Amino acid sequence: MELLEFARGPALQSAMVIFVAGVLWRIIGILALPFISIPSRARKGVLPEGEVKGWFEGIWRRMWPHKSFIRQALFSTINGHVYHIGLFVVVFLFAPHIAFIKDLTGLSWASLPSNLVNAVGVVTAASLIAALIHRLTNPVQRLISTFNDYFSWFVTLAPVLTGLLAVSHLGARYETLLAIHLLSIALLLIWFPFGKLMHAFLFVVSRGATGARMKHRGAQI
Amino acid sequence: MSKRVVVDPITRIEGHLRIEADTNEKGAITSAFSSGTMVRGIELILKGRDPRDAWGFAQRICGVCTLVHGIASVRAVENALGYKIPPNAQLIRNLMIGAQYVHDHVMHFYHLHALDWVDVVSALSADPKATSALQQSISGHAKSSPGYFKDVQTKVKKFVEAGQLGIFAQGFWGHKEYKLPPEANLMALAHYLEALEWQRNVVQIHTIFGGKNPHPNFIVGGVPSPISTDPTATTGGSAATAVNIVNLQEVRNIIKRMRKFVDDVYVPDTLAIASFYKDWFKRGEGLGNFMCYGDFPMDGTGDPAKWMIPSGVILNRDISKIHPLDINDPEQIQEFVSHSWYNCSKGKKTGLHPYDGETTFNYDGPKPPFDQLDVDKGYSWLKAPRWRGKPMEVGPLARVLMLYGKGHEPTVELAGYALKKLDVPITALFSTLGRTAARTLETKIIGDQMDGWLDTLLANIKAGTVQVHDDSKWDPSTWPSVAKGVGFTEAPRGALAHWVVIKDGLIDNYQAVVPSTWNAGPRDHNNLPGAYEAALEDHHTLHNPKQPLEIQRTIHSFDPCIACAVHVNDPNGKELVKIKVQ
Amino acid sequence: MNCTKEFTHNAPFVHVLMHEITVLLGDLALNGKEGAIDLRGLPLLDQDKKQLEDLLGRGEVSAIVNIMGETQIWETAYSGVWWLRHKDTGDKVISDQVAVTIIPEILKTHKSDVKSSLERLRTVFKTEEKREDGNSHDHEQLR
Amino acid sequence: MSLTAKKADQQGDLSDDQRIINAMHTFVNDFGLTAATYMESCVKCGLCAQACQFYVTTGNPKYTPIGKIRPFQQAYDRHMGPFAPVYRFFNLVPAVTLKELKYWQELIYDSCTLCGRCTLICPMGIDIAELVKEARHGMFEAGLIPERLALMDRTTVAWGSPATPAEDFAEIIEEISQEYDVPINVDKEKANILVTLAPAELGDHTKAVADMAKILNSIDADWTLCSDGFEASNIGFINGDLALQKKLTMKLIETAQRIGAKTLVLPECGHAYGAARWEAARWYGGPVPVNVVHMTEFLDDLVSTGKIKLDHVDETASFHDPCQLVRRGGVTKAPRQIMEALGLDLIEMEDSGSFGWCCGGGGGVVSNTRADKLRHKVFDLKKKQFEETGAKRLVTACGQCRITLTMGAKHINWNQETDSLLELVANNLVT
Amino acid sequence: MTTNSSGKKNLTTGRQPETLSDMLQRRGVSRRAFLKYAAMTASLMALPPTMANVMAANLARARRQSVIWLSFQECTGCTESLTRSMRPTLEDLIFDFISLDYHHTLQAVSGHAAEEARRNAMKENKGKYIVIVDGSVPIKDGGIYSMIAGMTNLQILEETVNDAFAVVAVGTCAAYGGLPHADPNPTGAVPISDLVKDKPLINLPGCPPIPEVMSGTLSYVLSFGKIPELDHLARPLSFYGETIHDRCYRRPFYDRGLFAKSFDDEGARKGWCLYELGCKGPVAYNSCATMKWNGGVSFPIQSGHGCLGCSEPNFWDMGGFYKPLSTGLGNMGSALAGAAVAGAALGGGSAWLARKHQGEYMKNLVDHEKDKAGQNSKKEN
Repeated sequence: MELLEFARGPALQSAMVIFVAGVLWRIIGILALPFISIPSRARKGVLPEGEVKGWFEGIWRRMWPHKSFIRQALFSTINGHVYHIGLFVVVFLFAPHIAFIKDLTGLSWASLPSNLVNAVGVVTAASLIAALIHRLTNPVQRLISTFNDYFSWFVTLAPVLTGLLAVSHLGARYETLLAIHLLSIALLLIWFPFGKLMHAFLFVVSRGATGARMKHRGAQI
Repeated sequence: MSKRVVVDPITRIEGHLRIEADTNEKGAITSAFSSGTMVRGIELILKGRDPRDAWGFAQRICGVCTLVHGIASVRAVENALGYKIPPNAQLIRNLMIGAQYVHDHVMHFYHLHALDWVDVVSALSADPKATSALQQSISGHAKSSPGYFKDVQTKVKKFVEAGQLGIFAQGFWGHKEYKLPPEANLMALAHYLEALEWQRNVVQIHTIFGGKNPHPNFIVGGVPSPISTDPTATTGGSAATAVNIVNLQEVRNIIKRMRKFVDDVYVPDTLAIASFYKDWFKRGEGLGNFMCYGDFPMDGTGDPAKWMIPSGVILNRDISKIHPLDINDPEQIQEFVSHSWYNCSKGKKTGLHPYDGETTFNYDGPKPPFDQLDVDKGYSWLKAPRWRGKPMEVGPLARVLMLYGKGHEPTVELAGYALKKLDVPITALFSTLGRTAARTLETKIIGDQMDGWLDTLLANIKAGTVQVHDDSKWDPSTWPSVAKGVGFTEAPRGALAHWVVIKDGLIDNYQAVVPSTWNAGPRDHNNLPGAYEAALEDHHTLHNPKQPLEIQRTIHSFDPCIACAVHVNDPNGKELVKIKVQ
Repeated sequence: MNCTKEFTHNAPFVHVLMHEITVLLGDLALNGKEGAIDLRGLPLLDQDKKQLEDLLGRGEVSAIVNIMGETQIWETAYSGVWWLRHKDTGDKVISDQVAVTIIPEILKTHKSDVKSSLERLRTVFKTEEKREDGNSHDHEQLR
Repeated sequence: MSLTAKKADQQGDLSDDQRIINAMHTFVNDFGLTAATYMESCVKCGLCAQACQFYVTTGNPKYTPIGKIRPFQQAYDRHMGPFAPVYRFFNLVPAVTLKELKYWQELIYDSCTLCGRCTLICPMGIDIAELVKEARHGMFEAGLIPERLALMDRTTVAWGSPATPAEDFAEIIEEISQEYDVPINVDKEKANILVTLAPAELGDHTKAVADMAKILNSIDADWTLCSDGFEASNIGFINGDLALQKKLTMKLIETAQRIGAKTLVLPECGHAYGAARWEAARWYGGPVPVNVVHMTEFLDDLVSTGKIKLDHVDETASFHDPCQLVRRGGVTKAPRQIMEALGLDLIEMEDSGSFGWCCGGGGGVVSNTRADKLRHKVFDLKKKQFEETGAKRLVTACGQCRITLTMGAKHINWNQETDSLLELVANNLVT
Repeated sequence: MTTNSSGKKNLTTGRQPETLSDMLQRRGVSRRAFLKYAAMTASLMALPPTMANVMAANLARARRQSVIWLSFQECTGCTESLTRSMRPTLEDLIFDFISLDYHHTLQAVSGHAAEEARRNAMKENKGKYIVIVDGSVPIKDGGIYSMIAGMTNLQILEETVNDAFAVVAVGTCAAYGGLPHADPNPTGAVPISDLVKDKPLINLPGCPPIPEVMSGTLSYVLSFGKIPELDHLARPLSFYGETIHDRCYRRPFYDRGLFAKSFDDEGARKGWCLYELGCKGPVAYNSCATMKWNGGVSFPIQSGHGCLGCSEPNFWDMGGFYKPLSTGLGNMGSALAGAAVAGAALGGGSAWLARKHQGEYMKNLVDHEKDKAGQNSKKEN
């Protein structure tokens, strides 16, 4: 139980503190850089709000590859969607997680049946493992991957796996598993601001900025 | 030549109590000192916690009273937050408190107090037939055959003959002060065992509403026992919660059984036993000052007119005049530490109201192991609470006197019947045995109310009102940044109140002034004794200082609950003073 | 018995239990080895238990033992398979067992009990002889 | 990764340190909010490789687009990112070395046409092409670009054009005018339309100049060429020479302003469009005061407003989409509308429009002769896609593309001409 | 039976105590009763049903076990709980199976005589008696926070445990320190396991423990003369082997994602899972869900309040009764606000630095361009 207390207490608290501070540090560190804009005349018909629209179109459009790329991007896209949606379901639609968020923020919403979430968790874990295998076997990904990529993968998979073990009581006593699960989340939170997981926030800007730029030119987003 | 008699541990009580008494050459007690010897610091532990959790901690002040501190705690928080709890919750709480009264008093009488009056060894020589006759003469209790008493006698006999006396070992059996005939002893012994069986059933009321006993669950804002609305509840389906039609019927049955035992066994036994000890109606009076906070509200604690037990103070035995009481008035209720193992920054002679209370450990007693306390210094972990500077007795006697004084009909009637049956005047109540008798009377008075509460609850449910908890103020963000409240109740042992100060959603200060602190507290700055001490100083002569049965009787008549009585508070959050052990 | 049809609707747990009982009964038939299943230790719902009880049915023998509350014993429709239901003094079921045996242990009279009842019988016999008024509730003592 | 690179070119006699300093200074200066976010949000999915012809045709993962900017990324992390002070202090991200910059020269110049196909596939929306272009700024300042490009750069600095000195301009135009028998306006004091040219149009594609004049004359437009502002191609834009880019751009704008032109027509050139249509505002400091249009847009306008009429060609054709014009410029419909007006039966290639493959010569690659081998490989892809359409004509709207495609065909003895849309229009003009 | 308490020769000395079998037979208790009792206890302790016969035979041969019950920093809830035991009952225990030789709340005598009873039992059952402890032991400041008969709890414990056969710590206070041990532990309360190292120790935590867990464990020790199989916290596995959550009848609702959101909503009335209301069932190892309380009437979760986790160490400090298990401990509002401010400041700072560098680089670049222009012009010359 002491491990669980450590996990629920100091570990999670310091992780949250690091997470919040780190995320803000990184986001503000980026957003406070000068905004370099080239004030060219927009393509005719693209109103000022068109660029804003482009921003959102960019965010939305890149959820799925363009037709020309589907064949090459199929695995990455489907697998990516599987674990992203899986993570979303597991993180945000599992009752204990909602309770955690409610405790932290006061916000709550309906949950999914635990059994369903568990099943999604298994699929998510499998999908993440597939992603790793792909990363290791695909020459391109292997070449461009760094510690950041592998470690981010690890800290993402770890809470899923430990969470699955915890709910199914496999391997150790529940409180130990829960503690390990919480510690793995703490690790995730600590790593989050410093690794590539920040794309969870930054995609809004990167997709949006390109969307706006392309919209401005009347080009394909 | 004065001789110090030390009784430690006082057994058959809750907690750790030590009595030291100075006796003269005739064995008469000249002065007595009551010392609580255990402290846990629960109020320190409560500081900085969620006030909604407080009941759980406070409740563990005592496992015998088990729910009273939980009740006082949730009421204190509700008072601070301006709660008005749903009527059903009030009724369920009443039922639980009522069950606690009946359970606690009966157990006290048979398991904690009876062996002061009942000689187990004498019971072995009783005639079962005569015992049966005795039983049949005092009530219509079913278990009254000679065969039944013969069985009990055999059981105890074999037990004794087997050579291991267990809880009866070293008893003062045969002491001159045991005056019951063998048959009465045997009857009481049989009831000792019956009461054990019976009480298991009574506590099931707590189990149904609170999930378990000891330490049933409570909740700020009502009770945590939603009333099942699922039709499958009656078949025990998985959707059933504990409070359903089947279990409410069981509550009804339990009330019936418990009242029957009180009527057929407890009340007749008390009167029968008391009739052999009438000299104990003349000693052990003590202070003559009595105090009640009041309880059993029908709609929250707001309207005193609706409390079944009134609040007030009786001074110098004058039950014709009941003084009004305001427990929030700093002039009225104060705690003193002159003879306690605490320090006070305003000087050890200053008394403080619980809201302003300030206490730090300051043990100046002898280093253990020791034989005797130094009663000129501190000698107890209890403090000495006073009402307008006067020591007070609280408990069943105070309540019965208050009800009697206010002309509460069932009380006047029942008390009249008992006094007449015993052929003693009303003043006989101011005594050791009077205290015990008052407890019996009160058990019946409260037990008789319970059917009515259940009826109302069932009527509410039938009318579609099933709410038992108000969660409108559950979220701490709805609370004011600072809130103060007091929650009080009449615990079986007497007036109990918890004070709470909530700051930014957390407990800033928590205080409990409990019945046994009033009764068992040490002397104050004016050297005025507490209720135990005063009672022991009233006409007690020890026949055998090594067998201080007389002390046991009077102390037990108060039904001590020492774990409750000892608490420590430190509202300023100061470092605890390092204690120097001599 | 046409249990097979019912099995298809039953909770898998009951099915497993029936299989277990079959194995135990086989052991008893072949090796004379006794066995028992404590149903309390299994996560059975009340319905499951009822279902098992119905499936096993009632046989020719049943008995009630009155000690520390009632104990109901019956042989199921399958000889050698007994159901033991212990209740406490409050008439609550506190244990359900399926015993696979020739005769449940609790029904047998123990030698030492025979001895002591013999002694008591002799005492009573003597008491009867001694008794003068013939008006007594001494039979109570014999409980 | 081992940095065994081909020999890299270098310019000037800067010290090694100074090269690095120059590169870093320039890199750092390019990072605003948007570029920084791009740097931060890559998830290393590797999909960009799938969109890049250099990877697709070679299978060599080093051509993965996002990997081409590693020194740029490193400069960002070490100097500009939110954790830069920490990275610097603990040296968690080492400083970029000259060796690395040299290694990356090939990746940034030889194997990237700035076509922006990777930008379109990136699930994070990272504009990789833009980042490569920005990375070239630092490489240029460090004097670390392919020598062929550097040569052109120097020429342009000296002449104002990579191929034609301004003083020869009027003479050359005169020759063209005579050769094709078309009156060509040069150096009119005032004109409504300022027409500009690409280098090839004063060399291999002189017919384009005549065709353009023919069309403009047919609608009686008030137009002119200017000998001090004719060069629309912008080698600075490609090489990363910001100073040159600015100079060339400002020259066009100043010329247009001087003659009071309302419209500046760009030739059939892709990067000219990128430089003058989109990036000019950066140097001018706001929306440029003339309407900058690509020749294709200009023609489309004439066709759609009925100002010119065209004969029908009635042949099958496929269109090669110039990246800077279509994918990066948004001019997708215009060439197709013109082809329709020409009565061409357009058969699209498998990847067309914004998703079309680059000719392989954009971004200066066609001029960078040392990249020829790679470029030819890439050309196969285009050839295959075109052949699959079964179309007779291969049409495009960019002189550079046309050169690349023609050279590619020649290299493998493939008998396929590449037509200019402008020439097709001019040839079929109903007068 | 002697009436003289000072006389050392009471009935316990000089005779061999008879076996339970002899004693019960003389009382007319049949062997069937033994068997039934054994069957129930075996069932309670999840022993194989066939063990009932062995247990019955062992019990018959046993003698009444001497038990010394020490009460320290406690609330008497554990004793109260023991009196609620339904099978075996307290009466069964104290009359038939054990000899409760010292127990403050139940024993007849007070004072010196009480202490004498304890010392006698220790002498007569040297090495054989069981010590049951409820309550924690305060060790701060010389132990003056809890004293009995002028001795500290520690002194009494040491004296009593020395010749014991085994020690049973009942209740969470004795097992883990419990309420007195809760933060900030003002009296330095420690669990028995911190003080008793060289004796077999059984922890029976719970606040209080389930009565049948106490009586059942005693029966086991009595039947088999050894302590039952324990988990890593010295709890009998048969009672503490599984979490309440695993055996909770509300578990199916958890699995289906049906949760009560407040204590009196529709879900609460339908008996849905209380996880979100702070139930600690998933980390509480105890038998509440299967054995239930007070004769199987109900248990906390059935009645509608979440489990407090009272059989677990430090359950008082597990973050609040109403905080779901998945939440963090403690209020992090201010810490997170601080973190946000710090993060924003760091982010702003790094961006400011970056901009500053950019400015400097720009200046350098301009200078450099000038140099370059110089060089170029030189070259041209």
